[in-house]
Amino acid sequence: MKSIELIGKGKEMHGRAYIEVMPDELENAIKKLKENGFNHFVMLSCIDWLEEEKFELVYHLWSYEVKEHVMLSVRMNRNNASMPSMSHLFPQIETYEREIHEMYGIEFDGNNRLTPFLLENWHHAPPMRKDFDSEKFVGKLYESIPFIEEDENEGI
Amino acid sequence: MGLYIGDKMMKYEEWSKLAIKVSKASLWMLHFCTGCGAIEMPPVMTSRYDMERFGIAPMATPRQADVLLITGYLTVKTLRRVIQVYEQMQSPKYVIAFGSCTINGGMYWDSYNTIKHLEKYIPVDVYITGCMPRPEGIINAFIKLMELIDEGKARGWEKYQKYYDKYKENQRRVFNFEIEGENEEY
Amino acid sequence: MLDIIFAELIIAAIITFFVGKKIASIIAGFISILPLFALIDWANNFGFKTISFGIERQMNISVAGITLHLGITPLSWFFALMILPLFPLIMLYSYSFFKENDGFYPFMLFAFASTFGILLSKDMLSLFLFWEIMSWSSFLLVYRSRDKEAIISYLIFSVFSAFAILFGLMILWHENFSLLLSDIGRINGIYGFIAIASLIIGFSVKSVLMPLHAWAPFVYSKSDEPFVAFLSGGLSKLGYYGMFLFLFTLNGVKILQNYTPNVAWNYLLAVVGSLSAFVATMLAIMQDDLRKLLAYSSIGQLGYIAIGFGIGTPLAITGALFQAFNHAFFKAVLFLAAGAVAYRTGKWKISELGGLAYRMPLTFLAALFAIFALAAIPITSGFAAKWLLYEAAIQQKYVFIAPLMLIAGVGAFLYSFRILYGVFLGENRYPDVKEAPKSMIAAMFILMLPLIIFVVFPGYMLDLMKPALSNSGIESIAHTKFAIETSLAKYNSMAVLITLIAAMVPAFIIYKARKHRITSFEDNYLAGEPYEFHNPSMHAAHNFYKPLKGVVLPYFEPGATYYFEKIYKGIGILSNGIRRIYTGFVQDYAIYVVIFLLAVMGWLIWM
Amino acid sequence: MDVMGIAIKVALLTAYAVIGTCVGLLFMGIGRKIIARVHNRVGPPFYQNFIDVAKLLSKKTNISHGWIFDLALLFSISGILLTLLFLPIGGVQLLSMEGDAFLVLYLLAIPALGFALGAGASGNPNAGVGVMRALVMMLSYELPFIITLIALMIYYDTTSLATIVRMQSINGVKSWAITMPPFMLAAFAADMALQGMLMEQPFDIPVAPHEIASGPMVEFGGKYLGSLMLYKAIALVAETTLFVDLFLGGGVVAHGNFAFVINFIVWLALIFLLFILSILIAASFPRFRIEQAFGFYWKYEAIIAAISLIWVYILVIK
Amino acid sequence: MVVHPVLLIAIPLIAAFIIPLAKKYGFAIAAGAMAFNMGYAIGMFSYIYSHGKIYEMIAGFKPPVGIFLAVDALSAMLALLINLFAFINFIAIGKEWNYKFSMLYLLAIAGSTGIVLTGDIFNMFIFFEITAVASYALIAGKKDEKAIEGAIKYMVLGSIASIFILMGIALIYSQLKTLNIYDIAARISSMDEKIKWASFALLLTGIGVEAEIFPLNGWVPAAYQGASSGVASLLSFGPSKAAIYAIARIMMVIFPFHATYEIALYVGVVTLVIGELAAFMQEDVKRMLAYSSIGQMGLILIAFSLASQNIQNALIAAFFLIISHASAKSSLFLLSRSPSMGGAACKYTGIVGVLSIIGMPPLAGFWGKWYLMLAAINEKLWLVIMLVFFAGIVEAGYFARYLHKSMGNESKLNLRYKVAMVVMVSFTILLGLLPIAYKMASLPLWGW
Repeated sequence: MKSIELIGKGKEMHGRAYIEVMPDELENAIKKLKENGFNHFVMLSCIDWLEEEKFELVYHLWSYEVKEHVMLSVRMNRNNASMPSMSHLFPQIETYEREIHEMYGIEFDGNNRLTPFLLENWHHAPPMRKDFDSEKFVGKLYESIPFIEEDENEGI
Repeated sequence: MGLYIGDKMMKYEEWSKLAIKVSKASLWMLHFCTGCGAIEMPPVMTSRYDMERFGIAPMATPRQADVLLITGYLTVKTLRRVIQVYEQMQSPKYVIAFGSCTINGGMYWDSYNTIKHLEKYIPVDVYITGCMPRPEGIINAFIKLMELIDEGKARGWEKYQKYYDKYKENQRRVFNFEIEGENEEY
Repeated sequence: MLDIIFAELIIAAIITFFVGKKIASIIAGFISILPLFALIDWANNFGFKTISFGIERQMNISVAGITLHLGITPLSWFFALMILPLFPLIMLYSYSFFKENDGFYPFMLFAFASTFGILLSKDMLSLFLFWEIMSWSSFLLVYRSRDKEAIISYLIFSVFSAFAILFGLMILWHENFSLLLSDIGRINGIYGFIAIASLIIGFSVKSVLMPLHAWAPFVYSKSDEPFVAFLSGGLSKLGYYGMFLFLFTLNGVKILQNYTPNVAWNYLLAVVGSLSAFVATMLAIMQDDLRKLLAYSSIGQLGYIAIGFGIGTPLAITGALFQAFNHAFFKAVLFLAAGAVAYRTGKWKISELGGLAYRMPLTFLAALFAIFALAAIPITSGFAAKWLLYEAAIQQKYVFIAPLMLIAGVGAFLYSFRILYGVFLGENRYPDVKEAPKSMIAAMFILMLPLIIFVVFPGYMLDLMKPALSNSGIESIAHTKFAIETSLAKYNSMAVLITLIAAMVPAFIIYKARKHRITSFEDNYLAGEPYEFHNPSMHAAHNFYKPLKGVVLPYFEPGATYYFEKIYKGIGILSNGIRRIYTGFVQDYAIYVVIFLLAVMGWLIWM
Repeated sequence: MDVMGIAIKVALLTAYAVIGTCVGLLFMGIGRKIIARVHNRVGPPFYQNFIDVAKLLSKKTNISHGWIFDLALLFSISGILLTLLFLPIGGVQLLSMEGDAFLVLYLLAIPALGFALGAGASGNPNAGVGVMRALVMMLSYELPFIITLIALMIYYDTTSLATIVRMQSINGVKSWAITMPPFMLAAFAADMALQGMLMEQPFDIPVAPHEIASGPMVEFGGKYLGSLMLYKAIALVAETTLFVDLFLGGGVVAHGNFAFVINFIVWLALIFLLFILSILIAASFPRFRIEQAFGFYWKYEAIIAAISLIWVYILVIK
Repeated sequence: MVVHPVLLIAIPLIAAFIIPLAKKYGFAIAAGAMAFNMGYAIGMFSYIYSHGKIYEMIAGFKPPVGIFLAVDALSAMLALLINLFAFINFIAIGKEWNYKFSMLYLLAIAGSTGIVLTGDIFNMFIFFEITAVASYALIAGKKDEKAIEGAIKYMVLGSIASIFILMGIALIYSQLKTLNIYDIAARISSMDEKIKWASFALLLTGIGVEAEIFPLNGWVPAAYQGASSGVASLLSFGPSKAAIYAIARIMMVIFPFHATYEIALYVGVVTLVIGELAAFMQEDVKRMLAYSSIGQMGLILIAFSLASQNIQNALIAAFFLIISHASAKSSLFLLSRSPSMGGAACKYTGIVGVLSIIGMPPLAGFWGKWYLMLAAINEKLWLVIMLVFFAGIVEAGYFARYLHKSMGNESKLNLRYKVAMVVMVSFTILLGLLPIAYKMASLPLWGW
């Protein structure tokens, strides 16, 4: 596949190229791909590998010329996770980074708009992390709010 | 929040019989279509089920509407809008909530940002069970609401006025994701 | 007495050069009341019983061979009634409007004195003299605006108007060998035709008829509001005064008809007027600058008067005079209200204003009432005037003019609402603004009084203009106090008023039957979103008539202004070409000299 | 003054005001029913609009946005009643001798202006947009309507509606304006204008519930909305009556002692037919955009109207 | 009292010759001479006002031989105007320069006054030379490139003009053996037809160069632009007015024929239109005023040329136009020294000047145009009237632009300038307003 040839590593996976890169290689890889026809940035996704203490960021790109989907995978440490922002390469990455920052708490250096995005008034841990106990949270928040019972004696 | 200024308390009985009769025969609804129930509304309105024969008509703004339809799950963010809309409606006003999501969260029972019991935040007059309810169910709910109005039991708006502070407290808590006695991070 | 009034006006003008703003406005205000006493006195001559102050009707000022014949005529009395009262009130308004006295008051007084002079003049020289004084004094007031387009266009058009009038007067003088206006009747033929046409063209500059209106949007939108109120309310009527004088009192229509019996020239005037009304209304709808909107509205409303003169039947002329009277007051009030708004907020763009109705309720009321009159809501005098004009057009079966007039009337609703919504209603942008100063409010409300008087009694107005009409040989139309009757229909304003009040009863019952409560402005339905205004382009009054703009504006885009700019630029190109003659090389100049010599010599010797 | 005469006049006017309101509400209900049948639905009962108005007027809370907002309520009902009473209805002149067609044209603006003031005072941007659309619509449909009006006026050489009706009723149906070829064109243009006046589809751009949340009415609820419904009901009667007066002889077919009963029924039937026509058009067409509506009226309708005007003008000049 | 008009010429000349001997007191001597001249001109004017025309022969010779001065009401008024304005202008600007300037200034004034007063065409030529030479030097006095350029252009054209004037005089003298204009006028019919016309053409061309008529005015824009504002002011009220008067005098006394009037009318109209149009797009203020001056000279020439039929109205028109133009344009030239019209004095000077030139009542310019119209309409010169109106509108265009452009708060003028400006411009107001103007206007100006 073209992208694997370009980067020099990676493997084919379900008809797509899956390339694992180191965080410091990422920028050059994207740049190279962009220059060689992979000019559609599809999306940026994130996976929380709790057991491995890692976050995996996957940059999906698409080439209209060779009709090829490439996934650039970067792994980083789960503690104080941070990545350089790629929004100077594709402006739309900024929005994905905002979302991932909000949901996973990953810092993106160089992105100045990491403000609250989808959640309003959220001041707890990033909710999409696997160690965020959603069930416990629901129990503590939603279940603890009381029903409003009518006082039968008083009447309305 | 807090744009709402409570109405003067009014006794249900003060309201005349005629007013009750006309009010139940002309229920104008505002469909707040955020959930999957929205897709059930077109059949209800169009020729197959034709809710207009009961005098029910869709309205575009809460000022004109009598019934607020909550057509499915509500996130906390949406709830804020729903409450604002509910408070802009003019009494007497009713709420019909669709589906299990509004009853206990339904399939979103463990979601961190979907509210579980709509009743805790605004008074609901009629719930429709199901996921999602069929048009027949919706019409049934309206007829039930009419009955309740006739019997003087659809008093959600009065309850909201009466327990306004409590509702506000609940709303405040959920908007701020405020957990009692804890500030720990999850 | 009359010369004393003039002298006092001039002396006051000179004094106001040197005193402070407040004293100047007081002096100007009080001095300018004097002519009103004269008006009251003269009313005795026209069949109204009033107090007499012993002010003479005629006066000749003779200075070393040149005599200025001054005197009151029924026509000038009627026009004075609508123009002169504006002045003291505008002075009252300006008491708090200006920060300092920087040359407004003296020229305003000059303009006022010359207006009085124009109305009183009975010979061509004094008419032209006063006209020119009015021109330059108003130019100096425009000059205060410091706006390039306003200054240049006003001076050019003023001079054009003056020369056109001078041309006409010169021909009349040459044909009659008399400067007295009353001697004009003898003129006929091509000279009479050219003279009358030239006079009408000259006057139509001041009365902002459509092709010659190009100066008005600039001037109206950039000058001081009190002056613009006077310009639009008062000075524009002088143009129509001149037209009436020459067309009807001095038989200009007959002169035109005698030369070309088959062509109805007055129909042309009516067409011009109706196009003026229509096009200006359409342009007014598109404006975002409040003053430009009012400027185009003025052009449109003044067009109706031209229509009336153009149709020329007694009905139409009555309507035109009625409209002139109304326009003087309601447009003055509107400009003053706009000034008051700008005084408090400092903004002119409608899209930057909003929600002032509750902050400045009295200003709003004044503007609302003026807008009712402007939009010709029935029972206001504005409706009576326009009704007469419509009737006149239908009576004469003018099928081209009538639809344009009526659709312009509908268009007036659009821009009136633009003012109401954009400035006074809508979102509340200025929560800290206070009501306008008391003197401004007082001026606006007193200016509204005449309009209120004629609200349900249009008949009184017709009585007032009766002497002017009968003096020009025009019969006045049948009317009672509150009903006007024409050959086509009848309009009874009292019936409308009573029915309106009666119909208000059920409305009022519904209103009172159930209680309501007033909520805060922010409690507004926006699909649940809280009401926030940060982005001005989100304001509904921004680009208000945008859909219409796209459809209509392309047809009006190359307007008169465009062509005048073309002419201006054309003269510029000509000028640049001519400057090429001056090559800068003295050799060329020497050749010119020799060529000139040979040419002159050749001409003289061989011719 | 004749006290008895005045009393009779007042009673007559009151009666016609009440009749106008009831007929309007009834027609609106029937209209909803007809639209429902066109949609293959059952539809509400024909008296549904009475219920709606009663419900709205009996609402417990009513939200106002200040005294300018209240003007909408006061002016809409009173203005439209005023208009109605200045029209000859079924040959009964009412107040139509005290005014004429121009007056009616301008009287129609009073409720609209009051309504617009109230909508503007609510401060809702949707209301502003809605009023803008309503005003642009007014500018659009007035042009063909005015031209047809002028054609009638110069033909009958009067501007008084009462006179136009009287002249059309001389020979019964045969002397109605619509029987003449030029006025057929004019009537077509005027009927399209009527569609716009009634704000029925395809010209319901001002209220457009799905775009701008019912436009000017967005902040109106309770008694305010109720009064607007009443206004709309009366306006329906007034506007169709205006058309009937202009083209259909005011519905006058009979002369004589009890003719007014026949005329009244004919009038009712005619305005009902007009309304049905308008409802059927509304049920079959989707909504125009505002520019399209403007273009439709100012290009095609205005040309049709102008042709009829020129035709009439030639007839009259001869 | 016996009035000697020759003193008006002699005193400044003598003073001019004294100044190099007393360099230190140059300004004082010149100012004194001019003050005397001004006073004497007023006296002479009032004498003529009550007694009528004066003829004076110098050195005891009778005409046609000696220096001969013929002073009528119009020439007395022009002499008064020139000397009055010269004094005011000199007070304002004289101190800025050294004694040479004073000397040249005096020469120019003496020459201009001489042109106005003389009744002898050869003397007229001499005075022209004096004026012209003094003017070249005055223009060049600023010593920058533009000044020198203007002076040289003026000099070249002026020299050609001198030759033409001299040739014209020679032609006349060869035929009639006399130089006195009245003698010539009496015997003009005995001249050979062709030589008569040739001499007129030569004189018109020669004097026309000084009088700024088209197309002889190539020097005007450069000279006015180059000269300092005081000198430009001097040029606009001194030599040019004297020259246009000289044309009028030659035309009306010596050659009062239909053809000459016609030529003057055409030349005037062309000058007016070309001058105003050329000014229309001009950005440089002084150049614009110079072109405007050309236009105004055309207007004055039109006024004179209308004198054949309506001598009364035409001369009143010319009188008012000259007054208006002299006072307004000289003060505007003084004002042009300041970049913008700051302060009340500058602002109103500019406005009044502009309004007077455009012809707004009650300023002098208005009466000029009014009487011009009255004169023109009697002969049904519709095209001329139209063109005058057109020129007026063009004038309004560029003056409005000028007024807008020079709006501002900056004023670099000192008090003397301001006083001079205000006094000069107030003449156009006073003459427009005061009854004496109408009185004067109602008297016969020519000859009586």
